[in-house]
Parts: sequence; C-alpha cells; structure tokens
Amino acid sequence: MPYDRIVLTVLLVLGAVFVAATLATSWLLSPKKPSPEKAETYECGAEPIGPPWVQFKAGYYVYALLYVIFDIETVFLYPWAVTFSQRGVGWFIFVEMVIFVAILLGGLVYAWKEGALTWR
Amino acid sequence: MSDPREIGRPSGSLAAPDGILPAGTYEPEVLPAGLTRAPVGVNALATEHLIVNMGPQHPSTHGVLRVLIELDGEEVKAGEASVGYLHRGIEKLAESRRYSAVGTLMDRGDYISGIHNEMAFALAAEKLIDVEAPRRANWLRSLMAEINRIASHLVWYGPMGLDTGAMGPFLYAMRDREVLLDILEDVTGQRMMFNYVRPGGVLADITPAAEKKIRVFLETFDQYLDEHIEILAGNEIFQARMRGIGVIDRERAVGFALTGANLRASGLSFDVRKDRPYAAYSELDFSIPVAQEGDCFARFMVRMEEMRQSVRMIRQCIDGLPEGEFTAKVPKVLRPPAGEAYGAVESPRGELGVHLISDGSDTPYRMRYRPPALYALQVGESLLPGVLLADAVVILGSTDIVLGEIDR
Amino acid sequence: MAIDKLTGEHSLLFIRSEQLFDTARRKSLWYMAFGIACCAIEGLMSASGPRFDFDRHGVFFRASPRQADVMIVAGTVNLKMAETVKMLYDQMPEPKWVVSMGACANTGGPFREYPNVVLGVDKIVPVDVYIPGCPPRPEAVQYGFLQLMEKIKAQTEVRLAARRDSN
Amino acid sequence: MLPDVTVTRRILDGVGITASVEEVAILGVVCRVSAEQARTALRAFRDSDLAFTFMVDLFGVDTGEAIDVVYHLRSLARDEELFVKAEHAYDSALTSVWKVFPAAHFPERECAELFGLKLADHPNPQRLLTTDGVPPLLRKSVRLRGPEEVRNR
Repeated sequence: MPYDRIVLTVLLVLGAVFVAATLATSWLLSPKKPSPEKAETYECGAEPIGPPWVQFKAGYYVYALLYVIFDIETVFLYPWAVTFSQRGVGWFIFVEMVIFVAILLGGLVYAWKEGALTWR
Repeated sequence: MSDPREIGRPSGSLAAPDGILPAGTYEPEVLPAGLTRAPVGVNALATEHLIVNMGPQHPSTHGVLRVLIELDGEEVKAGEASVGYLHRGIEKLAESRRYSAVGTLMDRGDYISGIHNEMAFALAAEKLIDVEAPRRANWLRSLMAEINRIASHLVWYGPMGLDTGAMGPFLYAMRDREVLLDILEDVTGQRMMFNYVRPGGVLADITPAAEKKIRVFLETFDQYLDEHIEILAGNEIFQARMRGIGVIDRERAVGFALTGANLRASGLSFDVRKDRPYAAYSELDFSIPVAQEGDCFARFMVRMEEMRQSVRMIRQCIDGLPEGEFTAKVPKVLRPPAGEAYGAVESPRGELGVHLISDGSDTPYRMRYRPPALYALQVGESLLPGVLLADAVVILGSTDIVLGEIDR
Repeated sequence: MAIDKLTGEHSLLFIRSEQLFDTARRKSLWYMAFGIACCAIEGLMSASGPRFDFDRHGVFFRASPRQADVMIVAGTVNLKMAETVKMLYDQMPEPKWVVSMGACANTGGPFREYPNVVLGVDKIVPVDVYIPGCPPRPEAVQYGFLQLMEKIKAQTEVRLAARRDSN
Repeated sequence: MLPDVTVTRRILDGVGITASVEEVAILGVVCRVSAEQARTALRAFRDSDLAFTFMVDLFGVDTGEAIDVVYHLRSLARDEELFVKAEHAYDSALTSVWKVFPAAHFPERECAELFGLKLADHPNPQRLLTTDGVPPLLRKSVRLRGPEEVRNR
C-alpha cells in the first residue's frame, strides 16, 4: 500500500480506538447508582414548570444551518490551499475558489437581509 | 408517529403520555401571576413559551434568588422573582435580644456591609436614649463605613464582570478586597461580622498597625481603581452589554422607592449622607456622583465614582481624626423609654433604615429593617418583560441586590 | 463499579485500583457553587479568591450538581430551601460528599430559635464534614476540605480491611 | 424637615377623612387613619402640594389588640417625612395601595403573610418569604423555639 494510505488508515484506526477506549473506561469504572430523583431534569434546584417539548423558536435552527454551511466551506478550502502552490496554472484554480466562496456569500447576504440573524 | 406537538400538550390531568416525561415534571395547576403560557391552538409558525427557573442555585443570581422566566427563544416575555429562600427572621429574633446584641443580627442581614447595618440600629437606639456619640466615635464610624463601602462595591464589581462574561475583574476585585478586610479585621477583630458600632459609640479605637495599612491602601487604590475602570468600563463589549440596557427613568425610580446608587443613576441626587447627615459626614467634604441615563452603565459608573469618593473620605478621616473618647457612657443593659425612632444610613445598596419601637423593657418591642435591596429587586423584576435573557442577568446584577437583606 | 460485574464485587484483583481512584478523587474535589448566605461570600468567594487560593488543593467550583463531587452548604437552610437542598443532593452523581459550612448549616446557628429555620442541614442530607464558625475563616474552610480528603482515604482503608477480613 | 401639622390635617379634611394628626416626640408627624381610608389618604398626600411621592417603607406592628400598618412617606421636593398608621383588626383584609405607590408590591405581600392579613386587590397575592403552612411569624402570639427544643434538635 502506498505510504500515505498507510498513514491515513493508522490515523483513522487510532482515532476510533481512542474514542472507544475512553468511553469504555468511563463506562466500566464509574459507579452506577441510578435513582428517580437523580433522573429529574436539573433546573437550578427547583421543580421544572411546564413541558419542555414546546414549539421552539426557529431562529436557533437557522443559525445552526448557516454555521454548518460555512463550516463545510472551510473544510473545502483546506485541500485547495494545500495544493494551490504546487500546480502550474494557479490562476484558474484561484478564480474557481473565488466563485465558490462568492456563491456562499450570496447565501449569507440573503439570510442577513431576511433577518435570520437578528434575535428579535 | 403522532404529531409531536400533541405529545407536549398538557392533557388536563397531570399524567404524562407514557414514557415521554415522568409525571412529576408537569406544570402545577396554578401558575404564578404574571406568567401566562402561550395560547393553545398554535398556528403554523407561532412559538410556545417555555417557563424556566433561574433558580435558587444559580451562579449569576448573587444569592438564593429564584426568578421564574417565561422565554420565547431568547426573549423574556415575563419574569417573576420568588424570594424567601434565606428568610431567617432577623426582625422577630431582634424582639427577644438585648439592645447590645441586636448588632450581631443586623450584621447578618446585609452580610456584605455589616458596619452600615449596625450603624443604622445604633442611630435609632441613640435617638431613643437621647445619647450623642462623641466626635471621635463619629469619625471612626465614618472611616469604617467608607472602608466597608469600598469592600462591598468590590463584591458587586467582581460578579458584575462575571455577569458580562469577564473572568478577570473578579480576581482583581477580590485581591483589593482582601486588603480592606485585613484593615477591618485589625480594628474590629472580624472580617465580616464586625459587631463594632454599638449604641453610644464604637467597640475599640483604631490601632497604629491599622492606620499604617490604611495609608498603604490609600496610595495604591486610586491607581487600581483607574485600572479597574480601564479594564472593564473601557471594554467596548462590556459597554455594548451595559449601555441602554435596563433603563430606569425618574418616575419609575421614585415610584418603586429606589434609593442609593440606583436612584442617583437615574438623575435624582438623594443621599442620606448629605440630606440626613449622620456620624461625621457633615464635617467631611465629598461629592455625590449622579448620572442621568439610568441604564446599567450609569449605575456602574456611579458606583465606581462612589469608590473614588470613599477613598477621598478615608484620607480626610485618617488625617483629621479628632482626639477624645471613642464611646459615650452608656449603661450595659439599655432600657430606653417607650417611644419610636427611625435611623437611616446610606448603605452601599441604598437607604438602610431601622424603625425601632421600644416599650421600656430591655428588648425592642418591634424593629423594622428597611431593605433597600428589596426595592431594587422589585424594579429589576418590572424591567424583565421584553428583554433578552442575557440582559436580564445584567439588569439584576447592576441593581446590586443581596438576598440576606431582601429575605431578612 | 461496572467492571466489578466482570470480576465480582470483592475480587482481589481490583483492591489496588480502588485506592488509585480514591487518590484521584481526593486530589480533585469539585464543589458545587451553592452559596446561601454570608458563608458563601467568605467560604466560596474569598477562599477561592487569589489570596486564599482553593485551586492549589485541586478544589474548584462547578455551577451544576451534575459535575460536582462535594456539596458545600454555606448558609442558613430554612423550610423553603430544604427541598432545594434535598433535590440538589439527589441530582449529584456518586461518589458524593457534603460539607456543612458555618454554624447555621451545622445546627441552625444564631437563627436557631426562629421556627422557619431548619436546625442543621444534617436533618436533610448526610453530612461528612462540619466546619464551625460564623463565618468560618477561609483557612478553616480549606482545613475542612483537607479533613474531607483524610476521611475519603480512611473510608477506603475501612472498606479494604472489611474485605480482607471477609475473605 | 417636619411637615406642618395643620396643612396635613387640611389635606385630609379636603378628602373627607377626619383623622388624628399629631407630632410624636422623636419620630415626627404621625397621622392615624382607619384601614378603609388608608388608600384615599395616601393618594391625597401624594397628589397634594406637599407632594409625598416617595414611599420609604411599609410594615406592620402587632400592638397586642390590632395590627398597625405603617406607611412611611417622604416628599423629595420639600424634604419632609410623614408616617401614616392604619389600624387593621387581626385576620382582616389589607387593601393594596399598589396603584398609588408601586413600591408597595413586595412589602405588602410580606406584611400580610407575616401578620396573617388577607390581601385585597393585589396584583400577585402570594406568600413572599415563607412557604404555605407557616404561621404568621411576626405576631406576638407566635412564640420562638425554646432552649430545650433547640438543644435536642
């Protein structure tokens, strides 16, 4: 297997093992004494009032959506930035990325004007 | 899968649909007044309100205050304060304590500014037995009161930074407060529960060691105060969080009987030290900081300026401390004649009054302790509707409430 | 512990591990910031402040009971506060300890004659360490925590001794 | 510092309340009103030219045979103070002066709860400081705990 493939598989395996190991240790070693009072929702030491499953404000969902979009955009920027200097024809790649970013910015401007980002 | 909105709806009886929520967490039948659940029969986009407990155990309620907040997303629709988690009956216990022992109860009322509480009771008792504290006692009282005021403002300033998200100022505030507590301990013997001001005078004279510490404190604190103001007040995030938030106009301040820095931040310069001079305040020269906007930032700057004035007063007290007795000749067991008296003091939270009714025996017949923080909490509660949740925390913090005083 | 299911509650194999875990627990006792009254200003604020720094003992404040090992009851507990104290204690994960700070939490303190005050928090939750004083000095609170650490170590010895005798 | 007694009496007569207004030794001017007239008297004082717009405090006193609710008023404009005392029988109703002085919201709840009075037309007539079932603690009839009860807690 070519060298970089090995590095990638080792990285993935190590990541998975690390996550599984920490979860397993804490599950194995932590004392478990469940009780109905302990299962109550913690609301500053007082009795929670009203059902929590209510029709909640959509603002939070829109915020999260915008965040995810721009998070993925940065993920795409990374490989582009790494390989940008090696290739011969730099200009073409640069313009392509600018178009990609511009499209996403268009989406942001639309969301901003629609008032998705204001809390009131 | 049935319509999810149906599951959340309380179906008349308190029983919850099987498995979703344990029965106990449903809303009690009677909702506190002022809180109304969202209208049933929600159309497509309208949102239901959520009632949240900013409860007795909460890092930013400055004590055991429980605020029931009705939230629509981030916006507070209605809020109701529920107090009484620290009700210890100071007024009832005072009816069975001798006049010299009531000071210990008063210390534990507003536990951050003990000297002011004791002085309010001492002034009321002195009016009843018609005794005037000697001049040196009055100067010592003013000196200790101003030191206690700075210590109390620092305990308000630290958590004010925490409320707006700044961890640093809390540690600076505690560093300066420790210096002040050392001075208070040298003179009175205790860091918080001084029992120093008695009817007739004070407990003990000032020691040279304490005097030296006060002089060292005076040299460094002005520069520290500028540093505090620059760190927090200069920060534009802090200003964005404080300016224009929780505006209390003049009519609301007078209507809700606000006193102290909260009132002076709304433009009315009523200060018990100037309008009803007690102790040595008539002989000290100091100015009363007044702001006009009445928002959280105005209250902040008024209190920071009050600390600077207190430093000025401490310097005058130390330099001009008159000679003489530090307490008047007062019988060990006071038996004031039957009558009523009202003694008021400018505590860091406002006008702290003691209305003392005596029936001639050695214990007061009735002692009413006027809590300035209770009126500040009332205004805070009335400002809640229409505010963002983060600002509700800042408003309650800026009015500087202490739950020991509200619940007495 | 869950692992005991694999090797049985009193297995010889894991005696050493319990001491290891208790040493870890002793060195990082996180207390729940639950200040009720004057003791809160003295014991929680001043003691964790820069001068009497609590962090050097590994004691750090946590806002919620879910992440706390120790519950400091700093102040007077009255009837209205009793349910909250009980609820918060129940919501803390095992292993948990309670430190009762100040005369009010120990036995009602200066307000013991008032009918609305509960005479001591041990009527509501089991208490491990009592710190006398009204309010106790920050050093006294830190000494109380050191005693709690000793108590945790002693509890492990007692359990191990019982196990050694039973085998 | 003290309001003029005759002017105070004239304000009350203007509203049809004959009440005893006299100057008490240390305290100042005290005006005694009956429970029903309390609100009209307070409104008259607030709107009069004496301008008592600031309610410093509101509290109860158990005088053995009845409960005196004391309203401590202050005029910021003329820097004068006045005490209005309204006598309420035990377990009677305390009519809320919330519309005249919004500051009375919490103190009224506390006074009614600690003295066993009922709250009439109050925006939120709930207990403020104690839980249900606690007796009216500030009444002289309710005793504190004895030493032996405290000792064997």
